[in-house]
Amino acid sequence: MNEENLKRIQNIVEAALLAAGRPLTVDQLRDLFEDHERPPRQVLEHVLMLLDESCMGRGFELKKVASGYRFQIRQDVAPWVRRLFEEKPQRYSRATLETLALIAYRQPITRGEIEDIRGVTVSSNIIRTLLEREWVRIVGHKDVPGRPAMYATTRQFLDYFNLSSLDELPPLAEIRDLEEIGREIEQEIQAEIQFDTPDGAVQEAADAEGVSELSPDTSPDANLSPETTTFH
Amino acid sequence: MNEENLKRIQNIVEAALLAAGRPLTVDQLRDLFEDHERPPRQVLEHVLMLLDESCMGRGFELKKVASGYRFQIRQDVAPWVRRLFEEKPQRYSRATLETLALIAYRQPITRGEIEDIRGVTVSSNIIRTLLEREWVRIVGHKDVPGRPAMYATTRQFLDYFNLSSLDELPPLAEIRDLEEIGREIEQEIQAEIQFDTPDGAVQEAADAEGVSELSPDTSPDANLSPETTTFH
Amino acid sequence: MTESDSGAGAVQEAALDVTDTDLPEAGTAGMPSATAEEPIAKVDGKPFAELPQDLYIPPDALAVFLEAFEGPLDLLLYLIRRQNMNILDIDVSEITRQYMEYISAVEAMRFELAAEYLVMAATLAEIKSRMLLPRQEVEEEEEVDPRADLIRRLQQYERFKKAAEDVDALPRMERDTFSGSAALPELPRGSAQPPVDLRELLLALQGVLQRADLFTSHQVEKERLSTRERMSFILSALPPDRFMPFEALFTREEGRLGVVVTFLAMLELVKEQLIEIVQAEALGAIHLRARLSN
Repeated sequence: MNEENLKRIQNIVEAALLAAGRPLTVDQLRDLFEDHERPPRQVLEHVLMLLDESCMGRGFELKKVASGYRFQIRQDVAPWVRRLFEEKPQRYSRATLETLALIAYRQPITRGEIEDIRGVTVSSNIIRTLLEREWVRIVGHKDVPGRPAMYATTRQFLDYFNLSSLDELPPLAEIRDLEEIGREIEQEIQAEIQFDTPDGAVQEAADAEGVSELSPDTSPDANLSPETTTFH
Repeated sequence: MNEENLKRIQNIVEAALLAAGRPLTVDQLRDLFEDHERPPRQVLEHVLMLLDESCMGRGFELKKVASGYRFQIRQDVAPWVRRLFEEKPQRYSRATLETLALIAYRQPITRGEIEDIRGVTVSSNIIRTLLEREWVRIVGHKDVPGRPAMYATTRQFLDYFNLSSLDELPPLAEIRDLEEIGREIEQEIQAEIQFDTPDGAVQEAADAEGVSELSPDTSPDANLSPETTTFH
Repeated sequence: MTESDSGAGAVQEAALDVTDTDLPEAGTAGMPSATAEEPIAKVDGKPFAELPQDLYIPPDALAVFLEAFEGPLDLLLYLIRRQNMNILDIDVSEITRQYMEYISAVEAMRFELAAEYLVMAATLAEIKSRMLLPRQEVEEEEEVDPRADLIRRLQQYERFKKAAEDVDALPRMERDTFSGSAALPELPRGSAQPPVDLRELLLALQGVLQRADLFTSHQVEKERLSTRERMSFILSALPPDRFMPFEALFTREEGRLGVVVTFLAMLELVKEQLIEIVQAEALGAIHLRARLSN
């Protein structure tokens, strides 16, 4: 094993540990190489030692934990790094929520099946976010080409939403009704308001004025919720 | 700022970038420090340069993208690292890429304008995919009948494609019109005639003209080559 | 097929492939008579068989062919490139002839043709006829090359076609590079996670339902979620590549309702071909196995 080769293996291992975001075992690291180029265990262990040395005096270190090796922020800089996470968490995107809802209602489900229903692709990030949050897990791989993972919700998911079982979620049919009921209520309220005004024409004029007043103010892409558009 | 202090700041910045897992701006990095210890911008920029150097020959690099700085895996080790992930990198259809390119180079642009250039209708799925990936967003509505949405690219788009600004997009091919071609041919013929004359002065003039003729050839969109380095 | 980067090239290859072997059959028996007649009329009296080979598209390839092009401009560019023509100096009548051949072939095969292709056909025909007009007639106006607008559009489209390839070639996250991260030493996490309200989740679901008509299936409406939950549980409980005794999945504590739910879940899993149930001999023990890995 020459110097150059060793350096290459070291770079690949380093990159993999940084990209994985989870601990990797020596075997998992060896699996990154094709058969003909796969370094022996001792070489890989030697490379890990070199990597450990290369982190001397830097902000991170190589750590061996139960499930393998990982890079970890050094304790002495942690107080500063911690401030990164003090800010308010961002909200999940609509795509993430839709994906989560579909996993809850249609589990066990593959990513492809989610994409079929949603009509758009589901990015790996979304799945990763949900897996990291431990709201979904992989329960197996479907016996079709590509052997895609099948996702299901977890105990933690139920706990977070205060459910003792999935049955406590409203059935799909009710969700549709929810929407219909919402529309009906809105129509009723609208009817009532128009009923209240003595002169229908005046009310219409006022409505029209209200709309034209609103439009320059409101951002063009702001999807106005029914509450804001209808009455104010 | 002494050596030791600088090293400490460097380690904090390095650790923060690795912990964040997303790009951080110089300001966000400065915010990690308490008021009394906060390094000035120049110091922080210097530290980033040192960090960049410290990654020389390793498996990862410091990269400046639109939303700030991030550590990322070097391209030459990506083929091995990719094996960590079950899913293959997503491929995008030509229709999607052409739509994305038009939005990137011609923003703000409406769907109708995209269709005019591509000569075909743009499916809603394509737009939805791009919106959902947060590569494009609606920046307003054009003041023409129908008030069509105008699309533009986002910071996430630049981040994803390793760009720090739109200037770094590969230059667009030039467009030449028939008249221009006609003029060029004429000038070439003229130059040839002048070449035939024995008088050197005339030849020089023709050369000078030749140089200025060349400049319109280089595309005006080509501000920066795509290979621009991280720091300049 | 639209996923293909070099769709046009691929089709050309495919077309050549089939042409080499199947041409005689496809040309005579394989194609409806309408196709055989139409091109003849277009090619200044030349018989159909003398069409340039790479122009001939076997019937099977036509559907693929249509998908491979991003519209009439893309098709035109392909034709122009194949003739080694310069966009700025197109031979309109030649390109029009080839374009029409493609269009009529597609039409003869009764494949649905996007309207844009027909509009382009009309445009080409118009340009061709204007180019045939004597020059004097347009002298009044500024003398404009009738091809000018088409050339402008072709150039415009070509530059963005190229730009799309350039964008695709840019080093991209999750393909050419990955962002690097390291773990934190025991830091209290959790508070950094976005809060989600159940209502939000349901509203999101409603959004999907509006788009995908899940309600068309009655079975979905009646289905109890506990069954799906139990399906996930069974899948994760089954050891990989090994059989598990049927009874092991039932627990006494759950009572009758639990047994029913588990049983329904098993049936659903069998129906969706996710597990198989095996009984080696009559009245023997029943075993379950996942039809999946890991």
